[in-house]
Amino acid sequence: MSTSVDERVELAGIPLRNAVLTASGTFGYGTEFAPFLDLEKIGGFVAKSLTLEPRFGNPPPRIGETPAGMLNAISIENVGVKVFLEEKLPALPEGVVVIASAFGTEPAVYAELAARVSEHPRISGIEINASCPHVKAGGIEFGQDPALLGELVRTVRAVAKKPLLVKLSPNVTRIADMARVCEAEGADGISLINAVQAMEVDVETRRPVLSNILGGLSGPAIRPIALRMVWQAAQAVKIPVCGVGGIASAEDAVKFLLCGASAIQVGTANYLDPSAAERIARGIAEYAERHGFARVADLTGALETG
Amino acid sequence: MSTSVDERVELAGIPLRNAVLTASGTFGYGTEFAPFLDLEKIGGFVAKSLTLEPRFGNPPPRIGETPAGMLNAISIENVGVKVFLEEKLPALPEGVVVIASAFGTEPAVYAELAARVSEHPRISGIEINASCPHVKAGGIEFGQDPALLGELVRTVRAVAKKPLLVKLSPNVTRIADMARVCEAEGADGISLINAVQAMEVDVETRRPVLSNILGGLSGPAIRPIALRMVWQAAQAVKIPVCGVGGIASAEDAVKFLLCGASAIQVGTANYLDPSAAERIARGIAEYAERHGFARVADLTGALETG
Amino acid sequence: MAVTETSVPSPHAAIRSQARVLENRVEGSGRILTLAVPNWPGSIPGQFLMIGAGAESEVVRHDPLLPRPMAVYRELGPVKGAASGLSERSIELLYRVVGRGTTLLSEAEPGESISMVGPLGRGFPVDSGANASSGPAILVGGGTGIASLFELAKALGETDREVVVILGARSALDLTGKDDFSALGVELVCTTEDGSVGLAGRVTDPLLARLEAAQGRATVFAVGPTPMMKACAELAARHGSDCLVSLENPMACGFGVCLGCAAPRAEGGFSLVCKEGPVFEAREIDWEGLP
Amino acid sequence: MAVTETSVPSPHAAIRSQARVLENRVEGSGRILTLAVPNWPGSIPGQFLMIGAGAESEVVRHDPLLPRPMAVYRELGPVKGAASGLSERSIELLYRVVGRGTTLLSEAEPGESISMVGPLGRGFPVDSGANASSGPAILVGGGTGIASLFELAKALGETDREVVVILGARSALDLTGKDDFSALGVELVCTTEDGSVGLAGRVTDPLLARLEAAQGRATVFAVGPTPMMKACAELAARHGSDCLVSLENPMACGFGVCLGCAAPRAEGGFSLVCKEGPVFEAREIDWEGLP
Ligand SMILES: Cc1cc2nc3c(=O)[nH]c(=O)nc-3n(C[C@H](O)[C@H](O)[C@H](O)COP(=O)(O)OP(=O)(O)OC[C@H]3O[C@@H](n4cnc5c(N)ncnc54)[C@H](O)[C@@H]3O)c2cc1C
Ligand SMILES: Cc1cc2nc3c(=O)[nH]c(=O)nc-3n(C[C@H](O)[C@H](O)[C@H](O)COP(=O)(O)OP(=O)(O)OC[C@H]3O[C@@H](n4cnc5c(N)ncnc54)[C@H](O)[C@@H]3O)c2cc1C
Ligand SMILES: Cc1cc2nc3c(=O)[nH]c(=O)nc-3n(C[C@H](O)[C@H](O)[C@H](O)COP(=O)(O)O)c2cc1C
Ligand SMILES: Cc1cc2nc3c(=O)[nH]c(=O)nc-3n(C[C@H](O)[C@H](O)[C@H](O)COP(=O)(O)O)c2cc1C
Ligand code: FES
Ligand code: FES
Repeated sequence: MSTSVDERVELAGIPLRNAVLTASGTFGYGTEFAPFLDLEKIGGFVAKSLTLEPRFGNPPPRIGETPAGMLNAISIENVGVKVFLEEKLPALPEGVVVIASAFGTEPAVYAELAARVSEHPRISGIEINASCPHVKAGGIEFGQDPALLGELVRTVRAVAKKPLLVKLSPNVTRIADMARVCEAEGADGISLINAVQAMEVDVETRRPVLSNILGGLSGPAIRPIALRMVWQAAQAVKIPVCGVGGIASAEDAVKFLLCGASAIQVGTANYLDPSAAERIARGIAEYAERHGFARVADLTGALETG
Repeated sequence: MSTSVDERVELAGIPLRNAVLTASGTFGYGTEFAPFLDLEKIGGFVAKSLTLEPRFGNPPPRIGETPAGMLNAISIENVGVKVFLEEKLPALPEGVVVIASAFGTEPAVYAELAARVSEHPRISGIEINASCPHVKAGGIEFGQDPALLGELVRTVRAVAKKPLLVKLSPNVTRIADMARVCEAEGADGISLINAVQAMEVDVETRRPVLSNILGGLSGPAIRPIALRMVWQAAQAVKIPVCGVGGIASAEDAVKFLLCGASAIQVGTANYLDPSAAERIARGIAEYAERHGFARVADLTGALETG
Repeated sequence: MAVTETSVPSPHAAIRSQARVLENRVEGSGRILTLAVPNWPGSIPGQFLMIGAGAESEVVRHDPLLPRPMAVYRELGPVKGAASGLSERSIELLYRVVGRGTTLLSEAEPGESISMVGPLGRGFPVDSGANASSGPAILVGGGTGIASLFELAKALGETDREVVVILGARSALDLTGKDDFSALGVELVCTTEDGSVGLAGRVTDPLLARLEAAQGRATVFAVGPTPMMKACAELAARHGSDCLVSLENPMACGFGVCLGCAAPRAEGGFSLVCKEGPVFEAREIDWEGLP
Repeated sequence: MAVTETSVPSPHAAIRSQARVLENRVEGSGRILTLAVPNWPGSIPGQFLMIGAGAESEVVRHDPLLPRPMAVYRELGPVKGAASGLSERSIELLYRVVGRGTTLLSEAEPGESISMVGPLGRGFPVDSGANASSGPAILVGGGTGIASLFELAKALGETDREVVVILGARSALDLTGKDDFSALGVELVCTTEDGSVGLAGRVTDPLLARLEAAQGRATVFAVGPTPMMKACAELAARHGSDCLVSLENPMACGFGVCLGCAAPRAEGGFSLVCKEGPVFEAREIDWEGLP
């Protein structure tokens, strides 16, 4: 079913075909999904987080299953920025919107990554993955400390020549504070949430399920937490918000838009149904039509709380 | 099936028949469960959080359902400390271990509650529900700020004549810091986690599901988050830890014991199966026997991470 | 308290049980689920169950998580040839598929088992209202609210009291259960908004006529969508008759411990629908405060 | 890369599909699930599917959440009388109930549909190993590993190459699929630890004899529990023969995007079992580093 709804939205200055992006680390480098959906029928995708050099992740086991969720500790295994720019990007169809995700242990490293990907014409935007432990600051994640996060955003902002999104960690006391810091330091938008720190144990072996002991919880289980944080962040800042966390259906996606998100990202659901993102994009338009919205963009913040 | 396992455990100086308590707000005042389980076959229960005066909660809707979880915003509706001591406690069979839960907007209020329940012979311990917004401190929860939490624990500790447990909020950046504060200020133990702040939306009405907009997420969905926090807290302090969050089976409970909990609390699962707590207690003993543990207490911290 | 102790037969203690599905048939736009419940103690008209969202599997699945409240539609008595030893009794639920849980319930097949807790709540007082025993009992059911009225109609039908049952729906297809009521022998009036059966219009039309005739001596038992119950309550009040309603609030536990089902009271504060209700005197309720 | 491009027939692009359950039968201690898959492109021996944890309901349930990896056991060809229009092909999965997902799979009934993605991974090179074409092919299967070997045995059986299949299990009951292999006409040797059928002992006993006879010209294809594959690999190496294995790691996506299925490589780093495998040359793997 096709609708007369205007599906286009803008996120942090990036014009998108529709409101559905896919989340970093869950969509590979895009081409892997070609057999399952039309990459030009989704808004775009955030590529796997990049480091300066190619990087291998944690030893197995890296994943586990929990009620309505999954646990992972991959640790940013990636091909490195060079291979990404020279091999992965060119392999994508022209019309695909690509947002690069940067990950590093120092603000300077993030900045170098941002500078390098900024140069590439195929990159529409940069998303900072702030869930990396800051080595100098004794391992606390950038995204967990307003001062560290501020320094990171400021440093990257200075060199990034493309729209800059900051991906927030949910493992904080007040998400609104983190959103405000990003806005103050010039981020063009924020994406939230990253996976929730969690743990699972195998009672038969009496060992943690993950070799890393701790991992990130994702999937439908965390959706109500993500929705709450998106709501709180959207109330706190004027820059656009991209909603991420447990989205598996068009209705799920609409909830984030209503709570103030300008666009959303589909993550774990890509594993359950590799065509999920396209299905969700279609469903959002159908919802908008059914509820008399001429533009999907009008759904943003349309929650009634009176 | 009965086992030869010694099921007795001690929590914060409170001797328990077995490691299974039920969580505040999910077990009423105890007698409601008499038709479904033998109150003397579980370790005991934490009663609904008390305020000095009887109190009504939020207008409906107060609850909602999410993937593998439920959302609630009851807001501590309770009969008040007087009715609790004079009517609810006497209605319980002699052998039942009762832990009172205190809730207030000022440390002084918590202290008065603690002092009053301390007097009663039927009260085995006191659990501070630290998830109350501190009015003077502009609404941030006691459990979300180490300084506020420290002041609260110190104030209550001074007057509480019964073992003191502090129930921690999961909505914090570093749960270990909160655990350390409790230990430093003389708490006999900590219980965690309380519900995770979350939100759900009805896409047909475009309104939040809860009249309060925000609520607490509980049930299996949050279990991996609770398990992680119990693990981190148990690593950080020497005082006993009581594990709470999404426990619905004996295996779930064992995971918390292995991660360092001395006892556990069953919450939302009481709604899904009002005899859950008794079933879980039996299952823990069977697990211990199957795995060659003579005492359930030996399961505490028995996780292998090497 | 919703209804004075004396007027309600003291309820049986609730049990937790694994019910066996005997039948799960479509009737009109609704469904009727027949269960065999081990050790079922029986119920009072108006009581309900908390039933699992779908049949049990060997695998415990937590999505959807909560059980669903459902009225006991009919008590069918002992099951012949029940599994040796335990005494099974059969009951029926009348339901409509409106969401995930009821969809899963509709997929439950004969032989499968479903977990349930009940009977729960306070039922209808069979002789309620000041001059109840004398005045007529007017039962008004809308949609699946019909389910809460069958056993009440049956019980009242066995008294020497004047009883009329008014069932309303959008269309004939939505009058699931109608034939069971006809079989009771009590006077039955049906209304449909499209006139496909009975009177064209709403339940309030025949109700008005009956109330006028009763001259303030009637007792109205109204169960259905909130707007319908509210309208019936106002009509009854205007004609000096009592009105009892049964509220539908979301529930997690069903027996008074989660405090999730609170309904606002006219004089302020809240009542627990699962424990103090679901039956209330209409005037006890703050209708504006209901979701 | 696990296996040199040239040696593997280029795989068909994976599809996402709703498979229809034709049969789900018990065989010994295992089960065989027969599916009709719309537009199934066919698979290469050793490829697998990601299949939903149980049949679909109208209600999407997220517990359990992840699909399960399952080898394509047999390709049965076009389904007669398939639903109009679409071309359905039938495949079989051979599985054992070990947890929540496989328990739900075992509850799937004929007529129900299950979501699946496949064919996935790189299959077995039918002419692998330096002197493969000349030397004997020794297929060794343990437990459900048997499932990955049937189509390989069939394909090799059609070449003029010497083929022997060695299937091992605890007991006769655990040799699910044995009769299908017998029907292939290739040489079949069975071993059971309790001696209830075939040789009493382990697969390594007959394997040793064959390796000695082959004088370094054999290719071993071993699929089963990790310790078994490791033992076969060591034995093959000691006798100068190649050994291919198929690894079982937990998977979330099955097509190379979650990076959850990484297996440690002998020369350091990791390979993705779902994409670069599941078939690997034994010597590529860091066996100590496997979970
Ligand atoms: C005391 C009582 C008796 C009832 N008796 C009947 C009956 O006999 N027949 C019948 O068809 N229905 C009855 N209902 C309504 C029935 O409980 C809902 O239709 C059912 O819960 C919907 O579940 P769902 O998963 O299909 O809908 P969803 O919308 O998917 O449910 C989502 C959540 O909302 C809750 N919910 C949704 N609608 C209602 C509602 N109307 N009332 C209470 N909770 C709701 C569900 O329980 C669940 O927790 C009764 C309700 C109550 C409180
Ligand atoms: C490429 C490949 C092919 C396979 N082929 C077959 C086959 O043909 N027949 C068969 O019976 N089994 C096969 N397996 C193993 C099968 O995937 C597991 O038995 C199954 O996932 C267990 O799921 P469960 O929910 O019953 O177990 P649970 O223990 O409840 O599963 C929990 C989680 O662990 C994962 N898991 C558990 N055991 C395994 C395992 N051995 N391998 C991978 N993931 C696992 C599950 O997928 C799930 O995510 C194969 C595995 C792989 C990787
Ligand atoms: C296996 C896996 C790998 C991930 N890798 C990354 C990553 O590299 N960078 C990042 O910013 N987020 C990463 N994420 C987090 C997701 O992008 C997303 O924020 C999170 O999973 C919540 O969304 P979901 O519930 O829809 O999956 C990863 C998630 C998963 C499950
Ligand atoms: C309906 C409801 C009411 C609750 N009320 C209280 C309360 O009064 N005091 C308290 O400390 N915790 C309260 N809780 C939190 C639980 O005690 C428990 O910490 C939380 O639900 C997580 O455990 P669970 O997932 O097993 O339910 C409540 C939880 C629910 C679902
Ligand atoms: S449903 Fe739990 S108190 Fe009424
Ligand atoms: S299973 Fe996802 S990368 Fe292999």
